Amino acid sequence: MLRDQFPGLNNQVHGKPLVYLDNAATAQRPLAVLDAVNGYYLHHNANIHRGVHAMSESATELYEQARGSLARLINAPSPKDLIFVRGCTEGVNLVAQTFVRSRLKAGDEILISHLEHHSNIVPWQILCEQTGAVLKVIPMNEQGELVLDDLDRLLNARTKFMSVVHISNSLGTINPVKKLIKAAHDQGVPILVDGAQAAPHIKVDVQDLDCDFYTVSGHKMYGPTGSGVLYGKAEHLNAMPPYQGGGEMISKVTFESTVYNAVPAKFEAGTPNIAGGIGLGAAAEFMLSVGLERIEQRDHELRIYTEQALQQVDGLRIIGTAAQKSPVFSFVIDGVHAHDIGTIIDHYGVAVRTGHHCTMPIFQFFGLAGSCRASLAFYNTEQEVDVLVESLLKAKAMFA
Amino acid sequence: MLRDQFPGLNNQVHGKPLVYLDNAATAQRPLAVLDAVNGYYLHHNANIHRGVHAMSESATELYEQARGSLARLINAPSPKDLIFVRGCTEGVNLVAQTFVRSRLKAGDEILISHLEHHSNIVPWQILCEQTGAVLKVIPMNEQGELVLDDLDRLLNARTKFMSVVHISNSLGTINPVKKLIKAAHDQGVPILVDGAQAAPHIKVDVQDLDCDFYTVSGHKMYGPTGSGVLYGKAEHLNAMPPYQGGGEMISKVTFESTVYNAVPAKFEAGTPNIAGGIGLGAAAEFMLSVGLERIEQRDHELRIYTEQALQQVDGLRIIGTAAQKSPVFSFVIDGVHAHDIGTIIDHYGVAVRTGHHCTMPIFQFFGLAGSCRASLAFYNTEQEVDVLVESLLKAKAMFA
Amino acid sequence: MSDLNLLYKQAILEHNRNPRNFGKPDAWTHHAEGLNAICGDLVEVYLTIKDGVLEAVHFDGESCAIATASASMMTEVTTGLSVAQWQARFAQFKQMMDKRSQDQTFAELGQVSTLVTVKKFPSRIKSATLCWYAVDAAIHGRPTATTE
Amino acid sequence: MSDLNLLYKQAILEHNRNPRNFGKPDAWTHHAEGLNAICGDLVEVYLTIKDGVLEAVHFDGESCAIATASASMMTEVTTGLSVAQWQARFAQFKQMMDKRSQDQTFAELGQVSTLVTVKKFPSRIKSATLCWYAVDAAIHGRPTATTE
Ligand SMILES: Cc1ncc(COP(=O)(O)O)c(C=O)c1O
Ligand SMILES: Cc1ncc(COP(=O)(O)O)c(C=O)c1O
Repeated sequence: MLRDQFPGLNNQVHGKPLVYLDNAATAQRPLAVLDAVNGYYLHHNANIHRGVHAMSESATELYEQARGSLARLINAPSPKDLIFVRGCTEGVNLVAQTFVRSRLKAGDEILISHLEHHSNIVPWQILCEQTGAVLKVIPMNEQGELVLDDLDRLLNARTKFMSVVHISNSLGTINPVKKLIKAAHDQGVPILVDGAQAAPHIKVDVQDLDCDFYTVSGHKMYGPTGSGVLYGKAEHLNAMPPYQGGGEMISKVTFESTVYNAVPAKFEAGTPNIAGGIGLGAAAEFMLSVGLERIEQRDHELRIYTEQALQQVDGLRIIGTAAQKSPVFSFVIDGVHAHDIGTIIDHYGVAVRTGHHCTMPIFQFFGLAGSCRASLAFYNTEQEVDVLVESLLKAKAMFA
Repeated sequence: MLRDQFPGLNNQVHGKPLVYLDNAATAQRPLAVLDAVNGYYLHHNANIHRGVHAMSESATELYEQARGSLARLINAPSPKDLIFVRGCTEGVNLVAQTFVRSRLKAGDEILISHLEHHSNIVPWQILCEQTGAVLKVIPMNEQGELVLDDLDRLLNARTKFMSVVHISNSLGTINPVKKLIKAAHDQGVPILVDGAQAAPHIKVDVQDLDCDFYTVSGHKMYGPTGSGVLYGKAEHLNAMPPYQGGGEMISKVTFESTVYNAVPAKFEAGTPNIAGGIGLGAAAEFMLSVGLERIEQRDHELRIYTEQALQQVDGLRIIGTAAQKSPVFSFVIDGVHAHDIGTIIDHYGVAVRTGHHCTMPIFQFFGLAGSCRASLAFYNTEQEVDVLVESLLKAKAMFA
Repeated sequence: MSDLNLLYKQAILEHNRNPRNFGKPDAWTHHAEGLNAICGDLVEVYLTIKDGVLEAVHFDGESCAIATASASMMTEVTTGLSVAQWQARFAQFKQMMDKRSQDQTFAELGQVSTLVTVKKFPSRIKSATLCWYAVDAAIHGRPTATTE
Repeated sequence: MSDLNLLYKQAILEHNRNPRNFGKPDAWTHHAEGLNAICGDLVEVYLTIKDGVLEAVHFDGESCAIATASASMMTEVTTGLSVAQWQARFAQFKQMMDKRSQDQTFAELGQVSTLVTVKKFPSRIKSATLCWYAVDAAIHGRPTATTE
């Protein structure tokens, strides 16, 4: 069974079987990923790129194969279009500082959406502070869907860049990114898509989307922590200055001047997270072998089941009811604060997240300080959803 | 035996037992480190900081304990003075962009040394390009030691920052950093020390050194890839703006303005390399349990032995003959290019590095394109050094 | 689930249901907000300090039962104290809630002492301490306190 | 060590010992350097192109036996070719050295074909191809070629 591939799911918490519903924060990893990480440390433990000895060669090969696996997963034209990063946060910061910064003057605009994770807000705020540019926001409605009526006005001659989340980590909303990308391009505006929550759940095809940049976090797509990938169109990557300076990203250094290496090395200064990259490649291969259709199908089943199951809890209100939605459920319960719910159901083995989920503006919109969030992955089961519901009923009873 | 703790050393290469002498590129990791990484993935697989559930709590605790272990290893006043980074390269870039950049105007100077790794050159070149500042270099002599005669002139009123390597990765030279730090401070100049090669080999005490910043790479000190630590004096860290923007580094976000979190969170945007940080903590604990005195003693024995053993190879010239030296041996052999040596001895199981070792200016000084480098760690043996020497004799014979 | 009952004792549930000195008063001299980013707790405190005495201590905001009960108990124990006395109580409270300390309580803290059991739930300690840090911020003229 | 002997064949060792067309000529029309950052190989090529013909091809630099022998062989095979012919040889050479291709050789490449065995040593392929990329850079007026 697929679930057996994930040893982390076998844990007990407070003497109860773990019910892991915090997948949007970080996923569990399959054995294939752990084996790849350990395989590197045990049998190919060497630095990459710069070695002539056998282990350095095989480590380099594994690392570059991993890049290839990720390119296949998101259908990038070439593995060279992928830069290994620590995660989505670094991906966004890299694009902000190396691609966007030099294009901005005071008064220019950057367009994001109300559904963004802090990782796709703060780097732009920092950039605005550095350049005098202005941050604009596509609004959202009570369902947690973007309102595109004003898009024509928001995307204007001052707009120099756009960055939107593919799937909201807080509400599960699946944004119409293809449409947004087209709208941006119609105005000549390049666009980054934050795929942190999309890559683990749906088929991503960067060529079909035609986005300029796409970024994913390894730890959310069943890969190691500290791994991730930024895809960029080759024309952009070739033209961009480097992000960090250091070894591996240069081809010649003198104290007077330095010649940078070709893409993607130009953006991978220093020794990378080699084990992380190799593990992430294994995660991509794992997902391809499970099949994205199967993952999407299972997500759909779990979403429907959970939506109905949660209705058994009186006074529970789901925040985020978009028509297109991933199996992520943010909710509040009358009379019981999210934080208390989290603590109580943890005692029944149920792991959920509470708070603002790094999306404070979403909760400001709803007039809430935060929510309880149950986020599912394809390895979750209907039985686990039942345990969630039971534990919520117990939390309610405690506060009755 | 200590050596048994390092499973990577048991490999065979081309049918020969591995002789791993590429430790300056990356070290082997002890079982304790692999166990810590796997332990996280198997039993504490959750995101940190933001969770109320049990696994998130224990993951957070392990991560913060690791920070504590590293603080103990380098004797930092508080774990809060340590920022987790990907490695030394990121550490230097972070300091350049957040601490130094805003202090520079055109014509100001940054002082480094001729012994620097590209990671401690290129970030400063990029910064000079961004600000119009000028890079100055402490020269070195034929032994590969820094020449400090002109230090008074080099450290002047225009000098706004200094950054020097503690131990050279190419030549093994141990720099008199305490003296350099004092000289910098006498001029009111803050100073960063690149400890990539020092942390794995010698006792580092940042309080005794009194440096402003100190950075280490996890993968070189027997820890996981993609891990590392930047130490900074609290007064600096508190005053510096953040590096990357994202989750976890903020305490409040609205679209209008954002309040940053306290140090060290302010500098750790996004989901960090959790497994890497925990593994690095285990590496620090491992080193403390072996004992730095024992490591230093073993280094010394191996250095003396290797120095003598290499004299058996006619025409071999050691590059870098500093009085204070780590067991790192860069050498060239008459009539055999380093790259060919590397390939040939690899066939006898011996892993060394060839080329410029990310220190092109050092080899420009010596009029060489590169060298062969054997870099030892405390777990290497005299027998392994003998295999190196035999294999070098065979390489010579092949080209005779 | 006896552990849970230790956390959600009757006293805490009762204060949570009927928080004392809750709501924004008409006037105050000092104000600060306390934020716990981890869980979305928000506590606002409003002080009336006259001649160095905390004549009134009110709070509101949206927070969990622990934070609400703690704030409610805190207002009861600290109203009428001099600023210096308040500092002394705060020191005692911090000592009591320190993870590394023994389960020591202080008579001066009155019912606040019942919060000592929160230490069994490390992730909830910050909920309990939030309002105290907010008052400290207000007294010192800082607009915001965040729990570290 | 038969593998090693495949790499360091007599032909290669001989060209390494006595490289042809080695040394900076007095005059040239095109020049570029080839850098292999991985191993510190540096090859400089000097071309004299007249009326679209490579009348002279020289090289120097400090490089390993594979890079030196490859450059030496390359100068022998390419001197006298038209630029168009050179491009065709370069294409064949790239095909021959492509890791993914079969061990196919081309008669037109003459002794250069003996380099096909370098493919058994993936980390050394770049040594063998360096000089060809440098000539390509020189022809196109680029100062530097780096092997990817
Ligand atoms: C002296 C020195 N500084 C900096 C670095 C860069 O370290 P990393 O590649 O881990 O970022 C290295 C490693 O090669 C080094 O040896
Ligand atoms: C939608 C979204 N974007 C960005 C991020 C940031 O990813 P990371 O923390 O891996 O850098 C996250 C993760 O929390 C996310 O859910």
